Amino acid sequence: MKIGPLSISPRTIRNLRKEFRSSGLARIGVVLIALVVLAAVFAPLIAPHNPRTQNLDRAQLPPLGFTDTEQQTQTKIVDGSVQTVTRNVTVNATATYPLGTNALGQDMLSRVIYGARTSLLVGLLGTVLAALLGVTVGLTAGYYRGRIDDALMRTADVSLAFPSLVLAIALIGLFSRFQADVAYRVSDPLVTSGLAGWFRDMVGLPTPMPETFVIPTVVVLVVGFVNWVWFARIARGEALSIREEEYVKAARALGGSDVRIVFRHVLPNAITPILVLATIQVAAIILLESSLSFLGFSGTTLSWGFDIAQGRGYLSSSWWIATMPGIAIVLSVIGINLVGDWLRDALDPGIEGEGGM
Amino acid sequence: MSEPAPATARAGAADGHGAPEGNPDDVLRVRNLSTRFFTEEGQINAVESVDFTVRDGEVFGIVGESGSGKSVAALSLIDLVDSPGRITSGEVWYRDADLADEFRDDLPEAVDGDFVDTRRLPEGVRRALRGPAFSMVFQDPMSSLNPSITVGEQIAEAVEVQRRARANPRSTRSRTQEYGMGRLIVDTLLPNRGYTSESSMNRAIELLEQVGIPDPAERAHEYPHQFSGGMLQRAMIAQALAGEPDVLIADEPTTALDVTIQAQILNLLRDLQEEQDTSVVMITHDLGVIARMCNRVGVMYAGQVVERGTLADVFESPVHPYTEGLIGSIPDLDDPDPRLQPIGGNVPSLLDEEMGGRCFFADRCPKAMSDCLQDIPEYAADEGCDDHAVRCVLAEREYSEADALPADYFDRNKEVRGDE
Amino acid sequence: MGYGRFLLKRGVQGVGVVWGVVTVVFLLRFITPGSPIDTVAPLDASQETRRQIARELGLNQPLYVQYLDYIWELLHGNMGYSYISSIPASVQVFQKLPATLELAVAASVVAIVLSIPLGVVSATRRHQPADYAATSFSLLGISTPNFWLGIMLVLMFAVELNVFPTSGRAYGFMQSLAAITGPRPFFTVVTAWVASLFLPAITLGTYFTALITRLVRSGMLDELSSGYVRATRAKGLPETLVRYKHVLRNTLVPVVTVLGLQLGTLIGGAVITEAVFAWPGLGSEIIRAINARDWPILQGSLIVIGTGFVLLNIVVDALYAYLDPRVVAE
Amino acid sequence: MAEKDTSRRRFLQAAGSATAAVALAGCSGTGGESSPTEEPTDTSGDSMQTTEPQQTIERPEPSTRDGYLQRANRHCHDQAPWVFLHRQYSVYGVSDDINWQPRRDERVDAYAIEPATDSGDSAVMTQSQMDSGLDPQDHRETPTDNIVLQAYEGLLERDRQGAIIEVLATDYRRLDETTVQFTVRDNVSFHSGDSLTPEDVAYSINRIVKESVGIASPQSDQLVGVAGAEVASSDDRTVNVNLTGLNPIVFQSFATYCDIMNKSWVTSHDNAYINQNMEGTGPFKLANYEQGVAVEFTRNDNYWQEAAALSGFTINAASESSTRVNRLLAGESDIIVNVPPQEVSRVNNNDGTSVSAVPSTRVIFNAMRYDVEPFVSPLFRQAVNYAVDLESIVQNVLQTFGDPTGQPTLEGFFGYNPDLDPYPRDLDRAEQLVEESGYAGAEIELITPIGRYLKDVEIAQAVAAQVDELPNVTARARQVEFSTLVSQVTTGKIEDKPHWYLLGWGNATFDAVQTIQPLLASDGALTSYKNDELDRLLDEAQSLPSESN
Repeated sequence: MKIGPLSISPRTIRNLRKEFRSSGLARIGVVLIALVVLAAVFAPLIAPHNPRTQNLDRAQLPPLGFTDTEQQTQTKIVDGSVQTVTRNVTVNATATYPLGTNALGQDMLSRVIYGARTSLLVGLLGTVLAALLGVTVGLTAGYYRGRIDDALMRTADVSLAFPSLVLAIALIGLFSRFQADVAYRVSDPLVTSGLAGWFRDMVGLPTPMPETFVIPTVVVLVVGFVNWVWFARIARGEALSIREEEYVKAARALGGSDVRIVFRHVLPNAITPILVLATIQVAAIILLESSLSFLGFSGTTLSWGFDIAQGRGYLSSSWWIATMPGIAIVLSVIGINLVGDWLRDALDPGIEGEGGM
Repeated sequence: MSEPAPATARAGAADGHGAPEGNPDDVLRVRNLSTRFFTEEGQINAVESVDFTVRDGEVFGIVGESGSGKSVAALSLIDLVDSPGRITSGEVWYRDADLADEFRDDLPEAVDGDFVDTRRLPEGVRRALRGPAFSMVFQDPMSSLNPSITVGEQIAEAVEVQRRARANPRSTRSRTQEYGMGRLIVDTLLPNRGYTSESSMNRAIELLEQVGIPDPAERAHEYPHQFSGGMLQRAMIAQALAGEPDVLIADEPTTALDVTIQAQILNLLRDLQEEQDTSVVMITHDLGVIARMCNRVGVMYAGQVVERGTLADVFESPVHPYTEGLIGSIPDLDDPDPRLQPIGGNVPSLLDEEMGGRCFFADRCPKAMSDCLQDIPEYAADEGCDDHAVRCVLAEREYSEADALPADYFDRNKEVRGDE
Repeated sequence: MGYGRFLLKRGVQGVGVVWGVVTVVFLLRFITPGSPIDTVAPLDASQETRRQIARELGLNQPLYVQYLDYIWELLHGNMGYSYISSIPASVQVFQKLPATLELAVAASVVAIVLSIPLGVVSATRRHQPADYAATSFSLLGISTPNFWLGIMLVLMFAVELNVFPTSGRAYGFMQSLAAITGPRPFFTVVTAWVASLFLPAITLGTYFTALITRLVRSGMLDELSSGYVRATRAKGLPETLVRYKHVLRNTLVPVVTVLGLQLGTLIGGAVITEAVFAWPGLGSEIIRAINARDWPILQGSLIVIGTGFVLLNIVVDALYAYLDPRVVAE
Repeated sequence: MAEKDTSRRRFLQAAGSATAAVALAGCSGTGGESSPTEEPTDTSGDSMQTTEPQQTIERPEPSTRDGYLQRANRHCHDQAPWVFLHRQYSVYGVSDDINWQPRRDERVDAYAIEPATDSGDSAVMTQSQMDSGLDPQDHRETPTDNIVLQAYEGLLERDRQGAIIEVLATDYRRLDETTVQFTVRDNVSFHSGDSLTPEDVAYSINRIVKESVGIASPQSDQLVGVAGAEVASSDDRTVNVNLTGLNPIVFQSFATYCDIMNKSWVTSHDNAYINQNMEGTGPFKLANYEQGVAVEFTRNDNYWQEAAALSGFTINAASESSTRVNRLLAGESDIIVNVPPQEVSRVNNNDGTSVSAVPSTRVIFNAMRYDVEPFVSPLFRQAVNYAVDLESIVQNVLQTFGDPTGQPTLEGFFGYNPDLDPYPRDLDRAEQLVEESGYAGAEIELITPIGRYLKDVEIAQAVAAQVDELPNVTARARQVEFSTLVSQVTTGKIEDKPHWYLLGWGNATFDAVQTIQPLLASDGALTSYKNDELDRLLDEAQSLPSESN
């Protein structure tokens, strides 16, 4: 198989297949990831409602299979003291809102589906950014060794000394003060092209979907920036060993330029552990993003972490608001971790536990 | 007591009562031992109905190509087969009068005279035999010593465990002295070694000296990575001898070493064996080692001992075509016939489903006949001497061209069976 | 190279990293938008007042002078004064440190106490129910965001069952110690302390329990298949010794390394756990300082965390070298 | 006359800008003014009037300050520089173990708490944040107020009804236009045992108003117009306070601000110490201080009045409302602040806890900048008001913990116009007004802070969703950190402000001017609006005597 300049040997493919066949867990992982990816990509087609549309009359509906006894409280102030009349109203779940609604009457299922977009986008873009940065630094350090290596790796040490979550909230918190735009709004091609509308009309979900989607750019930049170290470490280790290989020596002896050697010989051979690390990093960054949105350092409201933070205030009355997005996070991260385990077992790149939340 | 049974047709007779007949000097009688691995690909018959005996103070060699099951057979002796492998049947009779007395009443079927069948003993007891009864030297000394513990400490452990065992011979617990995770944490945090004692360390140093390591007192405090391969193998031997075993199993002890070192190690083993009168089971693929070291020898092929007997029996009058082939593949300096006769074909698959009821060597055998397409029992090779046994119909009859299988018999059958 | 020299070398490297941390923290203020004057000065402050404040904060000096001043003051233990409370940053930060340390240590204890047995059981009973249970738990553990776990634990154990406090920190370790002699009943104090620590420690510890369980399991499986295990058994060593003294000990070597790398995750996890449980530690302090632009506190906290990270890593390296003597040789 | 007007104007302007941050941040300082001055007159049948374009109706020029301020409010209602939302409530959760009534000014005075059961005579309060240091003169927000007021006292204070009462002063009077005199109470001692002297009082006032004394206090503008203080006579225990000009509300200011500190204690310690210790005259003294965690007080048994009923009082904080509620329900806390509506029934249904609420002095609104499209059009601004279903927001989001408003000034304030009703929801009318304004198809974005005001995000999202229902307007809400929003609205330049933003404004003076002047006058510190007519009405109002002050 040929992916750009990177080739994957048939043996690798065979290992992957063999591990996949023998491991039911890998299959579960692939299914989970597929679900998340489908939800993220086709959100405007499959979300039953517009995730931003509010309906205060339908707020805090329980998910299917549950009934909620809501205490409707009428409050009046008499002489500064509150008099309340409470009556119990049974609220039934409806199939219109399978996962219930939040305090604003927004559909939780649609929000969970759209939240997959944010998580996946930040996870993927952040990982790509971290990988670009880290692999460049790591290959440079490992290939040139000596002072360049020392300098870059000490920088990595300093960077490691700041926990990624702490560094991320510091950077987002400090930079977003004056530049309120921590997010970049792009139009959703599925909606603007009319595809979503056509599809929804066809299946009988005529709700118009949001035409734009928010990419929390600052969050992407920051999570990419705080996670480069892991890639740098792996890439450096690989470069250090690969540069000693005969074919690299030969290429150098033939006068190949460093850039060319790195791209033609070192990078392709270092790609396996980098890919495995990248898989794990996507999970780590999804967790990091949800933590950031939970703490209020995020650029979008369509995020699992944000919904958990919102639902936290309603735990006692409407447990599902904080629970559903949490389950979504757990399932998608489990999916990625299972696939990561599968790749690691099949490719055996010898990394364990690199990269944190 | 058992009736005098002919060596012939012994393979199928698993009556399980009493030790097999043999020489009174025997220290170990292995009978019908089978070890299988239960893997995802299927059942692998690594050791298949193996019989042999080891006598006091002799070196018994097991020779075979890699993959013939000889290492697994060795591990089976000392009960160290790891999951997914399991010893599925067979008896390992070991001569120990004290042990026999102890179990004579409780486990009568496990005792026969001075012999006990270790397979029938409780697991704790069986494990306790490791060290004082059996011990083992492994192929690669580098990976067979724990890299993070000093060499002396590791040998001292082996000494210590026997010291404790002697203090309370039949309690396995006494050897651990509640050495659990709590003790590990203490040992890890504090720089004292909780298990070994000073005297066992001194003994370890003695042992190191005995195996010819210079400055043993200092080297005892070094780590395996600070030793050379040869030195490390000497240390391994010292460790194996720490329990003063009756039977020392040496599994390819020189394979991983430089040629120059190999001879030294073999000499060392030879000297120690003579000095201590230990029995040695020498496992190797190297016929030269066999010829140099062994009194008696067993040839393994596809999990079976296909021929066994004294060195002279096997080397000078081999019966089994495989043995002949093996010996034929050694260049003989005395007889400068340049034409060696390598054995054609490959070591067979040991997958159960792919092993038919036939002589496993038949597909490579130049003398394969239609008789070979059935289970082959062990036959006595020479009349009146049940020491030389062979699993080949040629022990009973002559090769006949008429019965010979066609050359492409097995290839055709493969195609029919649709195997890869 | 001896053990001592090895540690010395690591120590020197550590000092270099701390210097880097200080420099980054110092520069952070200059690369982020806004001036500290905005935080300190009243909204309607005159230009004169602002200049006055700039002088007091030393902001009118050239950058390198400010930098050298900052390092000089740091070396004397002075991190400046909080813009909000006027309390010395060093005092305020170190007051918050014990709570965070307590949380981190408790979580580590939870993690180590639970994970190593789990990992050992999982590895030694491979493909048995205990292994499946431990593997599933660890997969779930590394995949669950700890803030969500914390919320769910509060919902279950504090709100519904009311067996643990919902949030906050009662007494703390030092006060619990002091209660031995102090006026408050010792048992009550310690119970309250442990109860308040329980849910946060579980919340923070779960990820690490799961992570270490996985590491121990896979490490132990690797080790169990290595040659020395067979040799160790062959020489008659009982299984307990084989399993713990030899295998587990060697398994811990890579575990310790990974944990060293994961210390940052532990501290990051502490920050968010503190936010969930209103735990008055360094994490809450950092979030407050960021929102309030309280630079001395933010800088002080980051330096303390960075230095702590470096120190702990030296400890980890020392432990690593102790567990695996080959390291020193390299 | 004109000159005098200008100076009054300038004075108010300064006061307005100075209180800006405080009022925004949810920290109104003043105590409750005397109970609402007037009942709203009957407005039945007048509601149609408010929906008519007002410019066409001729109204006679008012003659009183009240009349001008009411006219100013009418102007605001008609021109709709805001989306008028609601008046916020202060909602507390209170344990049955104590007896306590909430006050309008968001202050919780432990001296007013009595144990109600025999389950001990100490109490715990959980607020949303801890203090920013214990120096009573070096802060300006409610959480710190609530902590320092337990130990420190001022010369004057207000009772629960808002009337001025003497505390550390036994007498106060005006000597001339620029001088007032306080007589300092005798036999009062600080927690250390030092006696309170007039020297302490003069020093405390100077420490606030003079940068050269002690610290540059952020409270200097709370005593704006005060130039300094000096001891008039040690024997008579009198202190003279010098004013920069006529200051009609000087005693009101002293009734709210200026805690008295011990001069010798202050001068002999550094700032860090003063911020971690307390030396006041109040009913409680500091027992233990853990910065950012908790403050513990014990009863001051040498208090100059009857000692407090509580023997101890602890204040801690949890920024999450659910955490505060959990603490109350678990019995870990006796008073919690800011109970969100969705938790009210949980608190009320729990045995031993109940909710206690008072309307606060805070108004919540969405400012629309008059200088940017489409908000430049009054018609468009009115349309937005008509599009919002205030009733539904109060019912569903706030669960009745709010009163709808239709003017900047709250009911009960001086200058409130009782004839103005909130805008009703009228989508057709709104759509038509948008068309008339010429801004059909406009896209607008409402900026809201997160978690600063009760349900702020939810309210903003509801407003945006309701406006979005107009077929010819697209609206959405975006949230930012409160500090981000504050930094934008407090630059003093209208260009820095977002076009449309949600804000809350606390006005503890109970006077319309302190809301309209800073937020809507063309030279207001936080203004988003500019209109000559409104400026004129305010000028006229400020040139006339006020019946209430």
